[in-house]
Formats: sequence, structure tokens, C-alpha cells
Amino acid sequence: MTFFDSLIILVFGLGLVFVVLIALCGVISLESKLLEAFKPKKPAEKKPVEEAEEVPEATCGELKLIGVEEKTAAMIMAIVSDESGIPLSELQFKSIKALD
Amino acid sequence: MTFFDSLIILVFGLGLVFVVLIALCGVISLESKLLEAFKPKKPAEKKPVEEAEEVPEATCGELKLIGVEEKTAAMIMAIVSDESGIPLSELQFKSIKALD
Amino acid sequence: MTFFDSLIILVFGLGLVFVVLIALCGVISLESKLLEAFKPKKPAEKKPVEEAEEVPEATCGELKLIGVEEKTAAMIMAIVSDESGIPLSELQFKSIKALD
Amino acid sequence: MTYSLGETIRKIWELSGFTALTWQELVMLLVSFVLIYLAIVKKFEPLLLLPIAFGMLLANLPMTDLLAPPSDGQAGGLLYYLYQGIELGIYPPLIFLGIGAMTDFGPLIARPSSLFLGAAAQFGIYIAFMAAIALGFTPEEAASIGIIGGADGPTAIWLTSKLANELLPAIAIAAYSYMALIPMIQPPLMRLLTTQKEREVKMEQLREVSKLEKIVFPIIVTVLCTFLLPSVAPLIGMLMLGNLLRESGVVDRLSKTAQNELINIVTIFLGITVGSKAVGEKFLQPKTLMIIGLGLTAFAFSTIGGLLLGKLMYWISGGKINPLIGSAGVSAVPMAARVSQVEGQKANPGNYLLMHAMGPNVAGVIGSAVAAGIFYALFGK
Amino acid sequence: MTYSLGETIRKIWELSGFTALTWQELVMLLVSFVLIYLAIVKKFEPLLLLPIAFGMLLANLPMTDLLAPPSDGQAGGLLYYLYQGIELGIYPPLIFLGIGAMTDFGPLIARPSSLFLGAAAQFGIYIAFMAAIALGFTPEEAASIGIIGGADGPTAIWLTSKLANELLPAIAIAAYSYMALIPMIQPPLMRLLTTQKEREVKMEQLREVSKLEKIVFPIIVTVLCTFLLPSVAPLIGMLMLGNLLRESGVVDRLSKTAQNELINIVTIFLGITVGSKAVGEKFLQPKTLMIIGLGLTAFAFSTIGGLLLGKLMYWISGGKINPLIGSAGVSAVPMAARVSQVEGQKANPGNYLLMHAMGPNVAGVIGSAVAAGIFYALFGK
Amino acid sequence: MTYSLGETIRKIWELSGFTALTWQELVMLLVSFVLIYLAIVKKFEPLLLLPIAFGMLLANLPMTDLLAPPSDGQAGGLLYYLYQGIELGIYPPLIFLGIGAMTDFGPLIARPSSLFLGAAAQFGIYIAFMAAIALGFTPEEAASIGIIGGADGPTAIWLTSKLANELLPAIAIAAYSYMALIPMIQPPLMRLLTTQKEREVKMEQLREVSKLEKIVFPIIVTVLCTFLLPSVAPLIGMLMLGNLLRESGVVDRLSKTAQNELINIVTIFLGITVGSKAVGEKFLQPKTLMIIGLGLTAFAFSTIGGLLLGKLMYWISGGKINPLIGSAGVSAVPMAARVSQVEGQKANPGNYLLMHAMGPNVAGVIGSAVAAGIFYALFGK
Ligand code: NA
Ligand code: NA
Ligand code: NA
Repeated sequence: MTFFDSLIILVFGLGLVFVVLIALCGVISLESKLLEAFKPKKPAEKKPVEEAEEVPEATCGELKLIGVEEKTAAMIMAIVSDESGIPLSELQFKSIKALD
Repeated sequence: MTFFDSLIILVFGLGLVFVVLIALCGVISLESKLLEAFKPKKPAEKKPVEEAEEVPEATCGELKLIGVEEKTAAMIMAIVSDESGIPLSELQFKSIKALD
Repeated sequence: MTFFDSLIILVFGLGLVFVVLIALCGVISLESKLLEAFKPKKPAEKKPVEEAEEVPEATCGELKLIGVEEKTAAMIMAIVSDESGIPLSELQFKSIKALD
Repeated sequence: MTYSLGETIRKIWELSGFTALTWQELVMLLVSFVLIYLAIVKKFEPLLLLPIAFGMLLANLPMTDLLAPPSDGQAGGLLYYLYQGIELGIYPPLIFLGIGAMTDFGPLIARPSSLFLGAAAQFGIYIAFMAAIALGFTPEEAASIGIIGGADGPTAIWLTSKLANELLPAIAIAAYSYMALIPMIQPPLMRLLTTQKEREVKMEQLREVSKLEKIVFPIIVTVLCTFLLPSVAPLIGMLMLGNLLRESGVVDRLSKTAQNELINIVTIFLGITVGSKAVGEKFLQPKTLMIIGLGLTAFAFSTIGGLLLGKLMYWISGGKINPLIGSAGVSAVPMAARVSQVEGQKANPGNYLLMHAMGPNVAGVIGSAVAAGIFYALFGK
Repeated sequence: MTYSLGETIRKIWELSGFTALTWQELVMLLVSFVLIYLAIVKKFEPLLLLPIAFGMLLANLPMTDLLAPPSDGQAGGLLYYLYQGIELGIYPPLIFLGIGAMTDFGPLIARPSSLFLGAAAQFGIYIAFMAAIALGFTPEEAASIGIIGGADGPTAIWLTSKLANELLPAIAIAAYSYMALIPMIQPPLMRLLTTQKEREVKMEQLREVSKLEKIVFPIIVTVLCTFLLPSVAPLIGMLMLGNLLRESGVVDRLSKTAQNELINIVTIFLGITVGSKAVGEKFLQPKTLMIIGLGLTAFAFSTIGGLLLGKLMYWISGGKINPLIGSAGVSAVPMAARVSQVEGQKANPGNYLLMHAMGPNVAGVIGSAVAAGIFYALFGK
Repeated sequence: MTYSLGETIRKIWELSGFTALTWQELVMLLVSFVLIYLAIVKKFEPLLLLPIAFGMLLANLPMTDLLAPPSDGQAGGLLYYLYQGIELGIYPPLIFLGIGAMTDFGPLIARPSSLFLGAAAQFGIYIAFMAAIALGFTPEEAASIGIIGGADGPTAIWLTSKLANELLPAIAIAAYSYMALIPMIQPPLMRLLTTQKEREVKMEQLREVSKLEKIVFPIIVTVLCTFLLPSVAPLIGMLMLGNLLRESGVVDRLSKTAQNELINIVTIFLGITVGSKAVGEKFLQPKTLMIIGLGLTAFAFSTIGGLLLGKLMYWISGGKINPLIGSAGVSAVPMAARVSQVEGQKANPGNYLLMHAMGPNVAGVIGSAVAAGIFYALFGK
């Protein structure tokens, strides 16, 4: 294979990679728009926390504690961290709520 | 294969299914009775909950709580449910007892 | 194969097992010594428990409880035992510390 | 060797799928989308329908050579190799190993008469067989079609791969689809064939089954079934080995692996390769539509068979057996048993038939394996 | 094609097992029940004995074709295919991979002289080999029988499948049974060959082994053993790869899969197919009884070999080595080490030999793999 | 048959490795130690480098017959059989199945223009291809060498096993080593090719992607890519099946097995057998050094390609795109994306590029699979 042949492969091959991925880009964009267009009006999806009014809330940084003491919450987080193998620093808890 | 042939297969095949499963039924019934007959007198297998007398008991529907508050029990149940992937509504806890 | 042949196999075979395993013993001893010789002076590896001074400590047999009540600790141990399938009697906890 | 731009483009173009797509492949792609929809949105037995549908999708994209056998020292396609597990009859018994390790035969041991219902609910197999013969299918094909009425996926795949390989995808898809549709197919028949009074029957609590009985059970079933019908050995043998691993209590790690990782791996391979056999030209034939029709027939008559024997047992037992548990004899564990439970509660809110229906339900698994073994003994090889 | 009722019934009857059962098969079924009993109730190495026993059960139910090789384009039986993993020597090394990932060689590294005990406890292998030769076995058979004395199941299966395939089930069953019987076989010999004073010896605590030593260990063992004896590469290589995966600490997910799902899957397949080779006519021969007898001899003399060298080391070390750890050199991890611990405590309640016995114990695994390699080098091919 | 002591010793000696070790094997053993060191201490993609290095170690210990094909009815070596999964093209697609089940394509769906970067970062593949041609490699070899620049191990192994089998170990080792070296290779190029102002760009938060989009995505990618380029079906098809299992949400157990046990088992087998192909005489050739050099070239130019298109997109978007995410297009998920994040934060501590870089990063996986498919279409068979 000559140098020129290999250059053709470069131009053509890389071109084809672009063609395929640009086609993919186009189809995905289109699909997203279609799905958006046909999507039913979003009902408010987040259900309000039920019967949460009477529950005392404690804040712990960005973590919501509902009916749970900080110490208990810390323990839960430690257990989850230990078992999932995810370091505590990378775990994100949004809220811990006691089940009554 | 004629219709009549296939009818024979029906009668004979379904018959054979019944023969095998009835034989199985017989053998299993027999086995249960044999095992029952030769079984040693059952010693009272259920050990009474040891030293449970002085422990305050709380009832939570059909769930026995021994030395555990309801909130704590709920947390344990939530953790178990989450980790086992079984919805809380399907989990059956018989009792939760604090280990002292 | 004659009896004498099989005796030769015994002497020779068992001898070779010894040769291989003695060689292994020699190499491993040598390696251990080499590694020992080249090892950097050990820095004190155990980090002191950080900020543990102000935390009230409870002792529970050989188990250190730091900022955790006994009942809570027992629950944690029960959960860990249950999930790991290791009977409580064989689990060894060194300390349980609340994360604050 | 020199390459010219034009030649290179032409080569790639010729190697692309556009020039090669047939209308049959196009239709099959649409079918695969529908199946993916059913699996994900309607949750139709997704564990198998989703891999099957994706296999179908892959197999109908043109020119992939995924199914190509090896030739001239050139390796074959990926799906060709994964398919060997079906071709050689390996996957279905391994699935059964896992199912055995997941199944509690306690309710069946506590009331062995459940086995009658598990036998009666194979009725549809033979009705569909007769109908298929009447429609001109060969006996081997008819047997494979009939076994859809066993409502048991691995059994259907096992038998069809041995007797009528080319019908495999249609039969597998029909079997799993109808299994998913059990809650729609059975209730009308259940209400039609039973009276309100029958449906209201509360059944006596099942006795407790000892551990020893549970351990002895898989051994007895293996010995007896294999003696009577040696051809069922791979299915019943593996099902019962799995159950023995479970009930023995001494090899938990094997039991867990059999019912989790091993069955999952095999399920992925089985699903994708079964689907990959649904290549357009072979699949889009009148036969396939007939199979779908006959499969429904088979399911309906199996349900009817179970219910009618249930009624007989109601009558013989003096009203102690609720005939609704008969329809659970079709297998489709545990969906059919749940349908019995739901219908029972509709008739009488205090009625809990689930455990009582589990007996016929697991008996149905044995029943359809036996039926498959009979067909294999008759038409195999 | 027409079917008559009579013909159909005759066909099924002929295909059922009743006409075909031989007395040998009947005996083997009883043997399989006994093994299932021992596995479940007596907990004799159930992870392997239970699948082996079930494989034996399946293989001796007549006419199942489970072991049939493929012929005329017809697929073979399920167990034929699963057996390929033994035939081709794949399963035992994969089991060793998992065992390596489960094993802590720390106690051996801390006291490398344990390796002498691991060598001495292969004594029984050669005694049984000689006895087998004297009884008229071929050298290949005698080597396979001798290796029972290695008290290491996968090694025995690996060597036997290479040298004397037809003895595989007898040897595997003997090996696993005697491994389970270690707590009965060893203690009398231990008490016979040691004095109370020797048994009372408390050993010095083992030094801590660094992570680096643990990582270098499997590499050294692989290189050295394979150099000296290339034929051990599949066994020692995989054992040490598993251990390296474990000790490296950087590929936990591979290590966990090797010691759980992978070994479990292979164990099921290995067990059931080893058992399935125990077909009546071949198994029920005087040879089998001889193998059982020779296996016990092998275990006894391996124990004796370990103990005698233990006594020598006691004497050389000036009483610092407790000779009871010598018997742990037979392998059978960790049971043999536990027996040393129990006997040590009987002599002196404050005696904790477990960790000290683990060194010879894991050395014994290496020792019997080496012995198997020697036999393979001598008699292989 | 009689044995003399002298003859026996001679036989063992001849069968030991000492007489047979070549200098090439010795060098390869040292190389394997270096790779083990890099895998464990430097944590260079240890999941694959460690098994590869150990396979290399085993393969270069003389006379083990681990790689021997079967002959004369004698079984082949262990690694010969495990190697069939590569030979037949089975392992890399199964790895991709697991990767697909682990990958969240959300960031790519949210910003599909990431795909441009995933295309541009295949630049190095073609540069290295040209360079390899210039150095005298055959087109098949040059393509396999070029694909190192895809920074995607399974893709490189898949293509090389099809086109230039004998280069497999060199290419696999180069690919995985450079992937591990991404944090050293990329940053200088990133700083060289971008201005401080460009690197400081904070990008707009990505929109949330609906579950439906995530489910439709793998189906679209499979259909489109396979249509345009049927030869990518095994890679893209399996990658997307894995992703569909994940995103469907209805087959969790299959998804988990695909991304854990299945991929782990295959990784062990793949690694050890790839490494075992690095036999001294074939590996220690000038070609290998050239491959290592060309591989680095490929990585560098792929990085450059991604960065340059990133700069173009920065310019077209009016400064909304941070060109640092371009280098993540090389794949090497998620390491390359992390490098983008780190460099972005160095320029502007409040800059969080990780999620933005994940789009090009996963696009790069698709991009290199496409590039591999093109090479296979051009030079395959
Ligand atoms: Na059924
Ligand atoms: Na041993
Ligand atoms: Na890439």
C-alpha cells in the first residue's frame, strides 16, 4: 500500500467515522425533539412529602432529616457507605426520613 | 398423520402425563406417611424467648418489638427493604428484638 | 512395573517433592530477608483517632463505643451479622463510633 | 495492493446495509420494536422477551454475519457461537437448574393431589397438537407448537430446538407472550366455567412440610419421572438438582449461584440467540400466524383442562377444593397462581388461594416437562 | 405416517427405563442415595459430594442418553457436553483459581519450613502407588490412585482425567469422602505417634507478613515450581493467579468473582459430571473396592509422613515445633489444620495451633500439586 | 515396562524448564514482572494488565504446553481452550455487554454534538495507520496498530484478533498501558493547544434526559450504526444491548450480572490469554517497539484531534464550549473525562467539566468501534 493509498484511507475512514457519528447526532437530536413534542404535559411529578407537616425537620448541610436525629442519620449513612463500598465523601443523600 | 392418529396421541399422551403425575402423587403421599410414621417424637422445638420477661414489649400491628422503639424498628425495616429490594409492603417481620 | 521400580518411584518422586518444596522454602526465606533489608524505616502507621478526645466513651466488653449507645451498637452488630451471614458470636468488632 | 478512493467507497457502500435490506427484515425490525415496547412498558416477561427482541433486531439488520457459521478457517459470527447452547440443548436445562433452586415445592408436597391439576392443565398441549396436525403441520412441528400450551418457556425451547428448529423463535415468542398475558387470558375462562359458590370456597390451611420431605422430594421425582420417561432427564433432572441444592441447606453458595448469576448469564445468551433465529424470510410466513393462533388455543384449553378437573375435585371433595386453583396448573409460575388468588378474592374478599394454587402451579412445570418428554420419545431423532 | 395405539404404547414402553435397568444400575442408585445422605446429613464435603452423588443418580437411570456423544449430526447429551470441561482439563484449574483467591498464604510465608511438612505429608501418595502396583494396577492407574493421598480433590480429578479416566469417579469419591473423614482418620494416628509432652508444645507466635511479601509469593511459587516441573503449570499457575488477584488488592472484583460465582458454577458442572462417570458396569468392579482401600492407606501414610517429620522438626528445633501440625500437611484445607488445633487443645487447653497448622496445610496443596505434576511428567501421554 | 533411576531422573530433567529456557523467554519474564509492578503499584488498568502480565509469565515459562493445541486425541493446554474466546471473537463483545450495562449515555443524549468530538478523537487512529504503512506494516497490521488510538481495549483486541492475530499481545498491552497513562499523556497537549481563556470557560448545565430517551437511545444507535456499517454489529450491538438492559429498568438482575460476574469472568479469561500470546520469540522483535511508538503517536494525535475540534466548537458556539472536553473524546472512560475536569479546574477553580466531558468520552467508545468496523470492512477476511 502506498503512502497515497493510506492517505486516502485516512481521509475516507475518518470521514466515514464523522458521517456515522453526525448521522447519529442528527437522529438523536431529532428523536429528543420528537419525544419532547409528543410528551404529555408534565403533571407535577414530585409528590409532596406526605403528611410531612407535623414532622419536625432538622437540616444537616444539604441533607434533610425528617423525624430522625443527626446521630442516627450518620449511622445509616455509615452503614450504607460501608456496604456499598462508596466512600462517605462521595455518597449523596438527599433526605433521611423516619417511617412512622 | 391422520386426524385419528392425532386423537390417539391426545388420549395416549395426556393419559401418560396423568399416569406419571398420579404415580408421583402416590409415591409422595406414601413417602410423607412413611416419614411421619418413622419420625421421632417431636421435642418442643420452639425455645422460649430467653430472659424476655423483664423486657418491655411494644406491639406494632402484628410485629413484636422487644426492647426497641418503633422508630428504630421502622429504620431497620427500611434498610432491610432497601437492600433486599423487596418492597416494604411485602416484607414480613415477626419480631425485632434488641440484643442486650 | 516391578516392585523395585515402584520403590524407585517412591524414593525419587518423594525426593523430588522435597527438592521442589525445599527450594521454595529457601527462595521464600531469602525473599523475606531481602524485602526486610530493603524496607524503608516504618513510619508510625497508625493514625491516632482524630478528635476523639471530647467524645464520651462507653466500654462494652472489649468493644469500644464512641458516641454510641449500647443498644444502637447491638442493632448495628445484628444487622451486620445478619447480612454477612456470620454468626454474631464469631464477629469481632473493635469499635463502633458515631460519625458527627 | 493499491486502493483507489472510488473503489474504497464502493466497497464500503456495498458492505453497508442499505442495498441489502429486504421488506421482510424491515417488518421484523418493526416487530422487534413492538416486542421491546411490550417487554419494557407492558412488562411482558421482560427477562426473556427483551433479549429475544434485541436478538431479533440484530438478526434482521442486514449483512452483519452475526449468525454465520465458521468456514474456511474463518471464525463464525458471535450469535452463531452463543446459539450452540441451544443447538446442543444446554441452556434450557441450566435455566431449569436455576428455577429448581428458586422453587419451593412445599405446597405441592403438602397436597400431592395438586399433581392431578398439573396434569389436566396440559390438555391444551394435545388440543393444539391435533389442531396443528389438522392444519398440515408435521408431527414434529405440531408437537413443538402444542408445547406452547405448557406455559413453560425453557421446556418449549428445549423441545422445539430438538424437533422443529426453524419454528423456534415463533414458538418461544408465543410462549413468553402468552405467559405474560395470563392475567388477561385466564380470568374470563375462570368465571365462565365456575360458579360463584365454587369460587367462594375457602380452602383448609396446608400442613407444614418437614425439611426431610423437601429433601427427599427432588430425588423421588427424578427417579420416578426418569424411569417412566428417560427423555425428560435433562429437564426434570436439572430442575430437581437445583431444588436439592436449595433444600439440602448445605450448599447455599451453589444454590445461590444457580438461581442468580448462572441463570442470568444463560438467560441473556438464550434470549438473544432465540431472537436471532427470527430472520425475516423464515419468520414472516403464514405458519407463524398459525402458531400464534394455535398457541392461544393451547393456553385456553390448558386453562380449561385445569379448571374442569378442579371442578371435579370440588365435587369429589365435597366442596373443599376451590376449582379456581385448577387454572394455575398451566405453570407460568407464579403468575397463574396469582390470578387464582385475585379471582378468589373477587368472589370472597377473605379468600387466600395463593398458597393452594402454588401446588398445581409447580406441578404444571413437571407436567409440561413430562409432556415434552413424551413428544420427544415419540418424535425425537 | 400412521400411528396405532398399540405401537405407540410399545414404543413408549421400550423407551421407558423399566425394561433396561440392570442390577449394577440399581446398586449404583443405592450408592448415590448413601452419598446424598452423607453429603447432607453428615456434611461430608457437600459442595462436591452432593453434585457428584446426583450425577451418579442421573447416570444410572437407564436410557437417558445424558452421556451420549453427538453422532450423525445429532446433538449429544447434556452431561456429555458438561463433561468436556473435565475431559479437556479446564475445570480443575478454574477451581484452583478460586481456591487461590480464597487462600491466605501468610502463615506459610511467616514460617517457610512448613513446606517440609507439606512435602512429607505426600508420603502416602507413594506408598499407595507402590501398593497399587503390587496389586496389579498399571502405573497410570497406580499414580491416580496414589494421588488420593494428596487429600486434594481438584488435583486428584485433574491427574486422573489425564492418566486413568475410567477410574475418575471412584478416585474422586474416595478423595472427597476421606477428606470429609479427616477428623476421624487422623486423631488416632496423631495420638499414637506423638507423646503427651510433644502435643503440649505451645508454639511461638508467627511474625506478621507484609503485603509486599504476600504479593511476591505467588509469583515466586509460579516461576519456581513451573521451572522445576512444567507439568504443574495449569494447577499451580491458576492457584497462584487466584492468590495474586487476591493479594494485589487492586482487582477486588476479579478476586471476588473467582472465589464465588466462577468457582461455584464450575463446582456444579464438575461435580455432576464426575458423578455421571460412575456408571454401574464400570464402577462395580473389584478395582473400585481396592481403590477405596488404597485411598485410606494413602491418607493414613500421608498423615504419618507429616507427623514423623513433625517429630523430627520438634527434635531439631529443641522442642519449639509441635509435631501435631505435621498431619495438617496433607492439605484438606482447613479441616486438617482444625484437627491439629483440636488435638493440641486436648493435650493443653491453652494451646492454639490453628495458625501454625495453616502453614503446612496450604503447603500440602502445593505439595500434592507437585506430586501430581511428577506423575504426569512420568506417565502422561 | 521397567524404570531405572538414572533414566527417570534424566526424563524429569529433560522435562524441567532449565534446559529449555531461551533468552527471549527470560526477557519476557522480566517484562511480565514490570507489568505486574505497573498494574499493582502504579495501578495501570490493573483489571486487565494484571491478568495479561500473569498470562505472559505463564506463557514464557518453558515447556508447560499450556498453549498446545489438541493433537492425536490428546487434549490441548488450558490456555489454548481459554483462548478460543478471543479466537472466535466472543470475549470482546461480552466485555462490551458489561460496559454498556455500566455506562450512562445521558450526557451524550443531552448534548448530541459531543459525538463530533468522539469522531474527531479518532484522528490518531488514522495517523498511526499511515505511519505504520510507511514503516512497512501490512494494511491489516497497520489497521490493528492504528486502533490503539481508539483508547478502547476490547475494540483493539477484537480488531487485532481478526486482522493481525500475531500482534495481539503488543497491541493489547500498548492500548491498556497508554489508557492508564492518559493523565500523563494528555495534559501537556491540552495546555499546548488551548488558551487560558478557553480553558476557563464554564459550560451550561446539561438538560435532564428523560428515561424514555435513554431507552430509545441504544436502539437507535444499534440500528443506525449497524445499517451504515454492518461489521460493527458485534461490538455496538452488545454495547447497546447492555445499555438497554440497564436503562429499561425491568431486567435489573440481567443488567447486574452483565456488569459484574459475566464481565469479570470474561476479563480474567481475556487477560490471561491475551498475555499468553506474548511468547518471547514472537514478541521480542523490532515490530513490538514500533507498535509501542506508534501507539503513543496514535494516542497523542487522537487527543489533538479532539482538542482541535473542541477549539472549533468553542469558536462556532461563541465561547460556550470548553475545548478541554475535546480530549475526552478518545474514550478511556472515565479517565479522560476526569483529566478534562482536572485541567478545567486548574484554569478556573469553579469549573466543573466532568459531566460535560462524559458526553465526548462515551461518544469516543462508539467512535472507535465505528473506526474498527471500517477497518474490518476494508481489510477483514
Ligand atoms: Na405446564
Ligand atoms: Na496434599
Ligand atoms: Na475512542
